[in-house]
Amino acid sequence: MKAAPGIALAVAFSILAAWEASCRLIPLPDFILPPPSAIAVTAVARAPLLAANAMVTGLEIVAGIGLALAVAVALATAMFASRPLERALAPFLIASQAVPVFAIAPLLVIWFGYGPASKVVMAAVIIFFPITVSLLEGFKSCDPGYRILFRLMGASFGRRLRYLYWPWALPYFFAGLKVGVSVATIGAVIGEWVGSQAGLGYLMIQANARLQVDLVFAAIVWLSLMGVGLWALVGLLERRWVYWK
Amino acid sequence: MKAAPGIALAVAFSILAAWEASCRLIPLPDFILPPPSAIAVTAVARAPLLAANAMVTGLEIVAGIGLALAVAVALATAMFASRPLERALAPFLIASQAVPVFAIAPLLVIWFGYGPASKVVMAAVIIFFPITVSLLEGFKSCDPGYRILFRLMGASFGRRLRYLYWPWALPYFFAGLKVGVSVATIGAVIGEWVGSQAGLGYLMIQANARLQVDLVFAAIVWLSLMGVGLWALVGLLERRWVYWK
Amino acid sequence: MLEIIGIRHGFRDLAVIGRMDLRAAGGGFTVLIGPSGCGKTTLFNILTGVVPGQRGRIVWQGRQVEHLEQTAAYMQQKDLLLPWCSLLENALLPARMDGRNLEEARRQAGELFIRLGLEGFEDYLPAEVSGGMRQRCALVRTLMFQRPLVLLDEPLSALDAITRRSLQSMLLLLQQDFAKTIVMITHDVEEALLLADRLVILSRRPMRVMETIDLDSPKPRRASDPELLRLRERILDVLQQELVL
Amino acid sequence: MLEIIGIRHGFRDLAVIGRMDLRAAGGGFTVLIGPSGCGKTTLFNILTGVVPGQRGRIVWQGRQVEHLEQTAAYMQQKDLLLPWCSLLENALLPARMDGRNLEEARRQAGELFIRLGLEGFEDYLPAEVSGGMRQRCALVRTLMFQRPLVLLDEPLSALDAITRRSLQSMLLLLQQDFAKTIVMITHDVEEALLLADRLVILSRRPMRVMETIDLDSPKPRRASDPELLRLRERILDVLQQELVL
Amino acid sequence: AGRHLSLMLDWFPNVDHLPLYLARDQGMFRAAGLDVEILSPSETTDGLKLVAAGKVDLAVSYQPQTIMAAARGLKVRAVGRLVGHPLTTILFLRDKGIEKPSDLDGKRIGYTVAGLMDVLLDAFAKLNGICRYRPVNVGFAIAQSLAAGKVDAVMGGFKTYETVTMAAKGIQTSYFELEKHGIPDYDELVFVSSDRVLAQKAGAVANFVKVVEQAIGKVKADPDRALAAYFRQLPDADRRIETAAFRLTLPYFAENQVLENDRWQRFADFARANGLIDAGLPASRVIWQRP
Ligand SMILES: Nc1ncnc2c1ncn2[C@@H]1O[C@H](COP(=O)(O)OP(=O)(O)OP(=O)(O)O)[C@@H](O)[C@H]1O
Ligand SMILES: Nc1ncnc2c1ncn2[C@@H]1O[C@H](COP(=O)(O)OP(=O)(O)OP(=O)(O)O)[C@@H](O)[C@H]1O
Ligand SMILES: [Mg+2]
Ligand SMILES: [Mg+2]
Repeated sequence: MKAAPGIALAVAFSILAAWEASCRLIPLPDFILPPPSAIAVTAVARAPLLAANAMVTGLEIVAGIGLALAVAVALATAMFASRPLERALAPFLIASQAVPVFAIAPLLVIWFGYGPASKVVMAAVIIFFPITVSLLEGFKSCDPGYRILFRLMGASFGRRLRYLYWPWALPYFFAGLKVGVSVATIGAVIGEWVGSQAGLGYLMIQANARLQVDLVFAAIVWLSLMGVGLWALVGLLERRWVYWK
Repeated sequence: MKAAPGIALAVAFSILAAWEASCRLIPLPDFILPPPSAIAVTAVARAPLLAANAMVTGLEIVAGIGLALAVAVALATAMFASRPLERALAPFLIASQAVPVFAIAPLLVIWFGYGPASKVVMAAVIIFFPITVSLLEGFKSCDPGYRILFRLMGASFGRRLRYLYWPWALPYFFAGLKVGVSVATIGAVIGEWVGSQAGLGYLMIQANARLQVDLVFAAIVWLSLMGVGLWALVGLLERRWVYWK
Repeated sequence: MLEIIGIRHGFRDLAVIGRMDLRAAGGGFTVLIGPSGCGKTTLFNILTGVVPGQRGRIVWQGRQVEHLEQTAAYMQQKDLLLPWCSLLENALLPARMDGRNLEEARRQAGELFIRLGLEGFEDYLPAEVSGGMRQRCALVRTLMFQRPLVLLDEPLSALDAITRRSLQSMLLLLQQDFAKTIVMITHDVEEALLLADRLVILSRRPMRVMETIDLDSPKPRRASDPELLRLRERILDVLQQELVL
Repeated sequence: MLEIIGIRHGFRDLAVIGRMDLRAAGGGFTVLIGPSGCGKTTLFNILTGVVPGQRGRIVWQGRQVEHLEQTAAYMQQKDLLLPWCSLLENALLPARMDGRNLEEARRQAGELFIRLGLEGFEDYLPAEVSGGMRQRCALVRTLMFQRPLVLLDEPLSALDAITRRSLQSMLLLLQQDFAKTIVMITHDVEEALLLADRLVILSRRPMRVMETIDLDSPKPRRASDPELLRLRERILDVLQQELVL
Repeated sequence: AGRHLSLMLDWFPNVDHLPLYLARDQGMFRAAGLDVEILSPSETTDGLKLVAAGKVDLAVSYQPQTIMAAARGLKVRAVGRLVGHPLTTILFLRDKGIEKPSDLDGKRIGYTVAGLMDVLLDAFAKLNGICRYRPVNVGFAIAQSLAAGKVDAVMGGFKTYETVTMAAKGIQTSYFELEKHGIPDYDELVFVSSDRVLAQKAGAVANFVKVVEQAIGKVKADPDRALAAYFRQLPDADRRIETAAFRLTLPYFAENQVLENDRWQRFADFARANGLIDAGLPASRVIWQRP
């Protein structure tokens, strides 16, 4: 029943082939959807430009993930510690996901200036949410048997968290983190709309306005690769940390 | 140790109070961040306008969630069934999260027209991801003891899925769904930037261009309320479906 | 007939089973008894293919087989009841997985529930019943497998003396009326003597067969039978020596 | 001394404990024996506050208390070992939760591991050891609690006869040398007779005390003692009648 | 360092802003005792908001949006101008048989910025006898929606920019200019400041406007040198497209820095009549009278 790993290549190849074919057969202008071959050529040909901007965005992403992690862990813990607090904060957290960047861009500028801070914050706002929700659900899903055990041991909340809830919620945490690092890329790009001078998002906006759509998609390819890389890294961490599964 | 539910009110109140105060004390003009009181007034005063547009966006959100659910469940199942398939598809799914809307807006419009379809698709693209990832992680986290039991019973994959993996992954699914319905609001709004004649996203763009910032934020409040409502609904469903926890 | 020839197994650097031969007559009741942690469960896991990579041979009805996954009903040491299914639904699982006629299965399960003292608890969730009731439910489920060979890993360990007796007679009925081949692990020497056609005493890790005792006296037997009492002392002595060594 | 006065309990429409009185002498060894599913575990859960909403009174050392959460060490029927902690770490949990000196606790746990035949398995995960070994580890953990009262719910049910005997003597040592008050649930009548100062026979659900037997003969006792053999028959008869009724 | 002025653009830097980069390249700001910091926004209204909030000293904006902002009570004032006529047009594909505005009757017409362009479109339609048309919000996708035939024309494309980018992709376009079809002439790109800034830095702002005037003069006098200076300042810019766009933009750079009250009032009245703003607005409230 086990499928050969050839499936992987076959699927990836057929997706790309279908795309390439549809670009060539249907008269779809290349500034609407460039064929993957053209994107690949641009992604390589403009590598120095892309790499320089990817560096900027990459740093924003990493910092954004760091900030998001700190906020998410703190929030999920606090909300798990107190159900009323959860009820009070949840609407604000959900609201934070409904705010489009243009509405608060001037605010970000006022608070964080034009430096990388505003981009990092914007990325973090997008990343922290799936992590917080997943971690909280993980905490809450803990087996009552174990909760009782820790209560009987007279464990303080901090110790319960460290020895019981945290390891219990780890698989949930990683599910959230995987979503988080995947949307981190778009988070940083959106952040770069808040007045920046560099980065893949900045590059994309400019290229799009000039109808250099192949460059837009090449930037997306670079971004995607960064996302996939982060995902793989998280997968690696997961296998190391959740060693008992 | 149990915190009084008063905490909920206290926290919510203090967040709003701090916001209101900062708007009044620090010279933060209302066209950058209106005080909550002003937003509330507008949200109520312009209720008919907001409601009419919220209806449009609401339908897009619901349809988007429906589409996302169908795609997410199918994808997570397929990827769980075949590890090579997972490896092949994962990069494309992650890539789908790195694509900014302006890059594919023209494509969406060409494929789905200027009707609601393109907004539904756009919302679904954003929503399906956390659901897929969480569900897949849930499937994979299933206790090996139970897997063995089902293997010994000679259960077909479909039956294992239905009787074992699906209920096992339900808490993960709901974690993903909670993230999904929360970002659904921004998904629909982003979809409406792709070109629309109505909806809260359209209203926001329009109001922002006219510098009616209070209306922008009132629309955000309505959106947030929709998000919170969906969240509460999912919570309700969760308590009913995950009845054994 | 089940023959096990030269089975060996180790985990990491721990030799668990060191060359083991065993024959269990078709339609017979074979009981394995041995020190805690010696490798009994591991043996069953190898037989059913749960632990892969066996060395040695398994022969069922004269034909060498890879494992007994499709031949044996296996009651594991942990109850492994699905927490989201009622006791009755748990018991019906093997029938559902086979796509068997559910009416018939329901009748059969109903009878077993009465015999095992579970009547009235059909709709309870596993978390709502006692440890002994969970174990009985797991036994019902195993009996619902409809396989010629039944492997039982300490099926009655959580039951009181009286309930245990009545289930012992039920197991005898199963063997005699339905001509099942039963291999059972137990810690209770008296139970072993009451049920076994062949009693196999196992050594400490690395596990080997220390002694095989064939019991021909007719069943049901009485625990106060002086012959059995004498055998009991001898077996305890053998085990004692093995553990003190 | 532990006194239980007029405890009653029911789940939904199922009366589980119907007015129960019980006295366990300080420093004494009280053994509860009763049919499977009669309510023994529920009684322990009420005593420790795991099942809330008790009616009746609990008196410890002459003072009425809400529950014994902070007074009793409680070994539950399920082993509840943390899957991510090695056996040793699991055993050290109570010490960690108390913030006790770990050096001392490590020494103590090491000794217990040797006594219970777990030496060499300190670094194994619970999933990597046998059912009996898990149970022994849970017993070690309970003994690490350092509480004057010890509640044991079938602590030796998964162990072979010989290991069981050696652990029985260990329990006696615990009672005598450390002056612990022990209340234990068991299914094994012989075990009850070997250990008990007071043996309490419980009825079917709704559970009441059917008979209390005080045993004054000195310990260690021999199972072949004719007095004990006679008592054993009587107890079995009582239980038999209770179950047949 | 001279007097510091922060300036937020309306969009990412492009040839519309060429005089500013020329001035910077030639050290004209420094010579006038100014230290100008140029910032890009995330969205076209950011500059107005931040200027009104006192967070930047100057912003590049559009006359219609400046009027809308002032009407909403933002304390903004136009201090100078960069482009003195509308660049916004109704853009369409050349070979689709559209010759005069009335040919758009019954067609689908896209627009870009909801809240502004849809209103202009509506006014344009009324003025030019386009009785029936289907408005479609096309957002970012001007070229794509035209090329894919999803709309027949788009309100909002710049005659100096989209025409060029589309030509670079081999798509020939034509357009109707707004000011030639009944919509009051206006200044496309203006410099905006706020009362608060003007109260403190009136001199510096006045100097800034003077430098802009000189820079535009230099651009017109020697376009090639100006373009070279621009590419020196923005080495990443796309030379082919920006050069072509520059050729088209050159005639539209403001002749002088006089903000005509009557012209502004005419547009303000037009805005009022068409619902862009809710109440009448005296132009004098928006225009800064240079000391
Ligand atoms: N996954 C594993 N990894 C490493 N060691 C294992 C694993 N599973 C079992 N073992 C080891 O194999 C030995 C035998 O375990 P097994 O469960 O077969 O014992 P058992 O005879 O069933 O004991 P019990 O009567 O206590 O259930 C134990 O020492 C255990 O530590
Ligand atoms: N959460 C619950 N909801 C409903 N009924 C429950 C719940 N917990 C226990 N019961 C019922 O209470 C009764 C007694 O259960 P309990 O676990 O106390 O039995 P026990 O004496 O420990 O049995 P065993 O020896 O089998 O462990 C059972 O009939 C069970 O169905
Ligand atoms: Mg075992
Ligand atoms: Mg129990």
